[in-house]
Amino acid sequence: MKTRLAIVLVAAAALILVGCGGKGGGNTIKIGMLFNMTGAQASLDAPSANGANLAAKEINAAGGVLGKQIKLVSFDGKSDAATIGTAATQLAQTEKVVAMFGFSDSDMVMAAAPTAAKAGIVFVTSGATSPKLPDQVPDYLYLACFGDNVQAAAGAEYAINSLKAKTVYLLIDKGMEYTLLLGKYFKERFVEQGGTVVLEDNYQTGDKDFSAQITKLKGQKAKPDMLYIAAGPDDVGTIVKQFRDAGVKSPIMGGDGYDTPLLVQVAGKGAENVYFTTHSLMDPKLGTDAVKKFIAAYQAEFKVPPENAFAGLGYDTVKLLADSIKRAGSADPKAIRKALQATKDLPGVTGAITYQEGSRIPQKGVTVILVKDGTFTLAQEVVPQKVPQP
Amino acid sequence: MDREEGCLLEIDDLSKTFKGLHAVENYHLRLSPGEILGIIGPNGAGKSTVFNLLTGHLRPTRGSIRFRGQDITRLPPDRIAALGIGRTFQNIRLFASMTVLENVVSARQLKERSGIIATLLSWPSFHRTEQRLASEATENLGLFGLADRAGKAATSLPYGDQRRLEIVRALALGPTLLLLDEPTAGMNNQESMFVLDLIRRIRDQYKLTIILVEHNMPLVMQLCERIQVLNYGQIIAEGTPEQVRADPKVVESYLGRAMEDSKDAEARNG
Amino acid sequence: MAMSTRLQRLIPPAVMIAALAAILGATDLVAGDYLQRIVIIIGINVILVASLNLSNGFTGVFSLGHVGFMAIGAYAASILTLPVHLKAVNLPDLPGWLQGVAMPFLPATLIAGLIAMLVAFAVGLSLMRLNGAYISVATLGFLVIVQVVLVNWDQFTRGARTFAGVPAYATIWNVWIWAALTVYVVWRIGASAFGRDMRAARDNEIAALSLGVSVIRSRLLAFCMSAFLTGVAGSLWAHFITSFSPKSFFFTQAFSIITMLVIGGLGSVSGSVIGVFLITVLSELLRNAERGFDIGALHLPPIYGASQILMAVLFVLVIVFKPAGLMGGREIDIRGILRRIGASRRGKGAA
Amino acid sequence: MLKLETVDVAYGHVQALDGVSIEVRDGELVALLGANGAGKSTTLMAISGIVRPRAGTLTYNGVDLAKSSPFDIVGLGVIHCPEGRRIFGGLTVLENLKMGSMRRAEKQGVRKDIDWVFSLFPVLAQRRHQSGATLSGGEQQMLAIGRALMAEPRLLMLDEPSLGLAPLLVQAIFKVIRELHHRGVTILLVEQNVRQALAVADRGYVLSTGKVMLEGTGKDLRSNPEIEQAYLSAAPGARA
Amino acid sequence: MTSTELLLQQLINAVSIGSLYALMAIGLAMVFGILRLINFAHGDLIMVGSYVTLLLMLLGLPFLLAAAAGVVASTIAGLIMERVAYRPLRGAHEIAMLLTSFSVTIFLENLAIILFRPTSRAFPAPAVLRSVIEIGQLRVAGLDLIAIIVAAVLLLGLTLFVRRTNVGIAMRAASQDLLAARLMGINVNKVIATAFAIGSFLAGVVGLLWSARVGKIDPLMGFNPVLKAFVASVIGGLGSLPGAVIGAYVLGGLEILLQGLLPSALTPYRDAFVFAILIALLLFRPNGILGSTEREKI
Repeated sequence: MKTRLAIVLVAAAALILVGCGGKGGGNTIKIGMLFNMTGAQASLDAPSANGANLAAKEINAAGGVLGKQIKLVSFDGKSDAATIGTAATQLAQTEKVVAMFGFSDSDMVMAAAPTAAKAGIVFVTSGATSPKLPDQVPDYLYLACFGDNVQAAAGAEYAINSLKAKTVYLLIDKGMEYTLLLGKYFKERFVEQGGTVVLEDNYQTGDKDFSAQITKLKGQKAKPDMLYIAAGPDDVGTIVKQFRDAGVKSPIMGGDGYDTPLLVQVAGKGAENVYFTTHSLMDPKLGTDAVKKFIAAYQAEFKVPPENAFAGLGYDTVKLLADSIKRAGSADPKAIRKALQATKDLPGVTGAITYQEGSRIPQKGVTVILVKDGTFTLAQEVVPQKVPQP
Repeated sequence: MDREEGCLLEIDDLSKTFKGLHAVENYHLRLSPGEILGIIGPNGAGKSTVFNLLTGHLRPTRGSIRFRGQDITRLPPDRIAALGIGRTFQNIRLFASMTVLENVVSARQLKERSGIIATLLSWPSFHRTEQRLASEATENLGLFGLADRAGKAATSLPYGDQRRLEIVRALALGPTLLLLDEPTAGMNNQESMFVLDLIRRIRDQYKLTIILVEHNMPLVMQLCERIQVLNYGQIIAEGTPEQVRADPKVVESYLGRAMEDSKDAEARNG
Repeated sequence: MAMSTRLQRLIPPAVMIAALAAILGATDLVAGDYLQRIVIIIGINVILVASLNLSNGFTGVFSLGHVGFMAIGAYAASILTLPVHLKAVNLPDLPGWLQGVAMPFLPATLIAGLIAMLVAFAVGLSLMRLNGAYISVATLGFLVIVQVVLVNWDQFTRGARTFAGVPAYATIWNVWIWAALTVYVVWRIGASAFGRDMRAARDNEIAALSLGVSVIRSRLLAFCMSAFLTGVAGSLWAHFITSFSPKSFFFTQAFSIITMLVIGGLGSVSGSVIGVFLITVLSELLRNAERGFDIGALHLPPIYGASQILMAVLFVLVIVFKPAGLMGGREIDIRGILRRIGASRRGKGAA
Repeated sequence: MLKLETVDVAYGHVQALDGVSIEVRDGELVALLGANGAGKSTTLMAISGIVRPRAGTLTYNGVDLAKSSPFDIVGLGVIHCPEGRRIFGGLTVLENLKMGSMRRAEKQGVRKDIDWVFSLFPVLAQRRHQSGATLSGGEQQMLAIGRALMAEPRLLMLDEPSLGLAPLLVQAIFKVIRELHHRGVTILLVEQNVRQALAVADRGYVLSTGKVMLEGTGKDLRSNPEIEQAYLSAAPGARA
Repeated sequence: MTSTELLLQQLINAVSIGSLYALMAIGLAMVFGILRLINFAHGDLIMVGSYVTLLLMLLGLPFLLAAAAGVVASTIAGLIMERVAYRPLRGAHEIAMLLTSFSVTIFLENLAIILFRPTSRAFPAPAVLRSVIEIGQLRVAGLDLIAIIVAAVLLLGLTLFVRRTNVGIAMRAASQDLLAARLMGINVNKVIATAFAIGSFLAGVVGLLWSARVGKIDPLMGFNPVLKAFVASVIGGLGSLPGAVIGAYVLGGLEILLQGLLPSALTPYRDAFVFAILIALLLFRPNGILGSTEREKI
């Protein structure tokens, strides 16, 4: 019994030591980074973390910000809200970071951002695209990416105007806020423009077999002009592959979840005639110079091409924060927030970022990509005419 | 079937079929208060099945069981126990995580316990009840010479003591009818004789009616006023020990040459 | 004499409450948010694990689905406490009579617990008839069903979307009052006729039935009480985290609670507390350590996932070497410890 | 042949065997007697390698059994026919017998032994394709013994072969035991049925609470007053 | 598409997915039968095999060779799992073993995250596996047919193995009475290792079929299949091999049926229905379809 008690006491003491062991940095600026490196969310977040680390490395190699090196202080969120909340508290209180960023999922953002706000520092989410997020954490929560309403509207307008689609089959992943919103906003804008939804079906994140959905679609009398499938990056390839294998040839459209090499790798020829809306054309040959540079640097650093769109978003988020600090002229959180809000036309690999007065969702153009001969090609740059209310 | 007045237990036409196999067939019984009945028969003759039907652990395929005039044929085991039928088991079934005392208390508390509110608030009435339960249980244990083991883990007792504890526990339920399933299995003769004596004592002290399943012939013969012999699920003989012992069917199917053997042995030893 | 035994009975709880209050007071006043968070998490986990013990430990009904009750408690309480203006935005399809409700924390928590209990009663009526691994499977099924319903019942839960804006009502104090209450209740039940029924049914169902113990009823009692407390913990958790979605209440959470329970020792109330404390503190330590650190010139890179791996290995080691958990179903004898302390003090005084 | 010297076995804190020394010589039939919980079954379990002794030596023809696995011990011809029959209910009678001969390579001998077992227990031959679970208690006990015989035992350990059997069947079983003994199989017999056991045994040991209390020839033990008092006197005869 | 074709299509879907569940469930059932262990980590063997196959393919090995190596890797992983994690637990309570298997799962998944990164990787199956056969309006994926055939062959082989060979009979014997099996000189370690090897081998095969079907793999890929296999083996009766197979096809059929028949508003509740049916089944047949109805002997 006594030894047990002793173990507990020693453990507690060690905890306090480690917990309070934050080193005050004279010559570094500490930015808190929160991603889920393990657990169910890891496949979305890990590329973002890579991108962010790459950006920090580049910034530091170029002399840092305000003459200081940037240090990304990072915890694993473990895809668990309680852990994330604790980690955010550590970042704010123990590590005394000047800003925080991370996460690709609004749940996870919401577990961390209020803590940051309470401590008076901004939280920039690199990949959570819910346009409702900023309302939920006033003043301190920023998106580095466009809202889902924007890209869904862009997709719907492109479908009606360029693809001349009048009827659509809608398949939505019911397990993610991202896909739910995407589907909802697309439907809203598509119907608004006179289109019809012939059949709406759904699946759960991680489902591997879509034969029942496919059979149901094929049992439909009226064949839809196109398919809109709201899916996350881990599922898109599989879904497209299985629909194509079953002989569904109509155009398939989706959101930035499709922006992953897995789409072509998994679906192969099936990926032809797939359209999706995303931040920019991430192609080592056809992309902008910034994109080409990013892809090359990423490949060099991590020995793989960027896994999905989130890699670029993580990269841009760090660049965005660094830029704000530079413009603020100090690492004071208040000044950083002010500078961040004033960001205008900051170029990034996922498009230029501008925050309008009073809005914490950036204005970004939407890129529509078409998969052709196994590569992503630019179909159109769209600025939607009307965006559904968040 | 006619109903008899003053009968404690009336069983008519009781049958149980397992996958077409007749485990018990057309079993019947009239039991008067205070009686000690023995059921004997070869293994697999259906003795334990009768017990299990009687205590609700098995549902009969056919037939009826009335206990003190009430139909208990399809009642669940806990309800039957609450009506006053206690039993022990062929293989010992003590509560392994409990002490000897707790094992007995867990049976006693059926009749007397504190409500959930009193328990949660730790009212004085709760502690009074607990103390009374404990002292009554200790008393029960004393009767069987187990009082000094009250605080020990039940399963740490020697085998014979465990068997006795099971009987104490069944008694603590306060039953009218007690079913004992091979109470002396695995005991040597000294221990068996102790149990024999005990069964007589508790019968008198608690005004019990007892049904006994046993393989220990001398014990059954000495203890029981009436014996039923089962074979292949059917009653093949019924009567006083002397009648049963003399029944040629019984000798042939069950006792076999055992009696002769024992005579041989006596002859040899003598 | 009677008076003095009564008093004696009161000493251990009184000492414990005083000690707990002192620790909490110190944490509240002195410690930073980080430590306070850990203390709150430990408190909530104590409720979860101790109440799970009531079902899984006392009755042997090994439920894998208790996180479902936690989810029910979290959602029910949050719907009740969500401020009216947020309800209009976040839950526009809520029935009218709920739209205008924004309850204080305590009644919302109690109602949430009761709802969890009612659900437990409804599913328990049939589930409690099963045994062994099958009951684990069926409760796992229950968890999946809860999960599916939460994801699809948009009107009340916002579906898979984040349920946000829950007021941060949970404090060290209300969490630990509930935790102390839970431990007390579980301990009282364990030492009563109800607890003996439960253990009897666990140890030997057939014998218990033959002694008039209604096995299903006593299991159901444990299951329902346990569900109530788990629902309460869900409410506390929700008002601590303040935003969540159905996936917060799934297997990962289920396994973590069960791990604490088993490491502490099934059937031991003090074991539950010890298990929670050890695992929470240890995983916190490992989580900090896996980020990598420098020892002198040696630089260890971060290895995310290492903490989970170490916890898994530790768990297997405990099961192999201490199969019954650290407490092995026994309890810490507080009265005995107090007596010993008293004796040693007296001894010293005499010397 | 088999020799146990001051063997201690414990389950957790409970000492099951306390300095037990036993010897079984080639061709002997030795009875191990004692009340339930005296350590009889534990002794057999220790010999067949299921439980490990804490102290003492266990040798069989010079081989250290304490260091051998149950698998190896069966290979030595030491076969343990466990209490409660424990036949494989889902396997047919024939498959059960085959399981007894798992460690034997020669098919010829196995086939011969199956015939031999069927001749010992003709009822098994009739039911050879029936599953074990459908047999009656007595038939199951015959199958259990038959299965053990299939392993070509040089030392056969029988644990309570008569337990729970009607008197008629007990006699049948003991007849087989006697027959095996005549064939030269060395037998270590654990029995509750003291009278019957001592009637067939060359020698016997009486265990009590994990210790050997008495030992001697079957005849000596039968006439020993302590045994007489403990097992035989008060209740003559037919304990089944 | 006519309704007959629709029905036929759904039937093929059901049989094909049921076949994969069956191959998984068999592995679970075999181990459970002997050890009373519900091996949740069985799913991670799928992951191990698939990753090994992928890595070898990236190194330039032809698919068949890489696949064979993957299956072997699954088998070895299963054997190691048994030796390191489960053998020290022999005779422990079934709940303790179940929880241990959860730990093994956590261990393997996080190890894979560290070694292979958490992100999904494409699994480039050869064209044969991706072919589609058209019969009238009916389109049958080559993979579906292959899955059905492979499952049929393996199940038949397994049946012969447990019925005819000595090791197979010994396996059944050990699953009925482990102690008696040891006393008869059955090498229990060998039998258990064989059960693990066979189960893991089948898991490796499922891994290939599964990965080829899905087209990509990730460290957590084993979770869903094992959950489904687990449900299947419970439906059939835990520990019963034929039961596991029947349960798997019932489950596959049920899923496809519900997805196809339920009105759109209810399809998201499909899994809830599946589990509700499972619970209902357990109430009427507490030990599954083929599990014995016998209660504990009193």
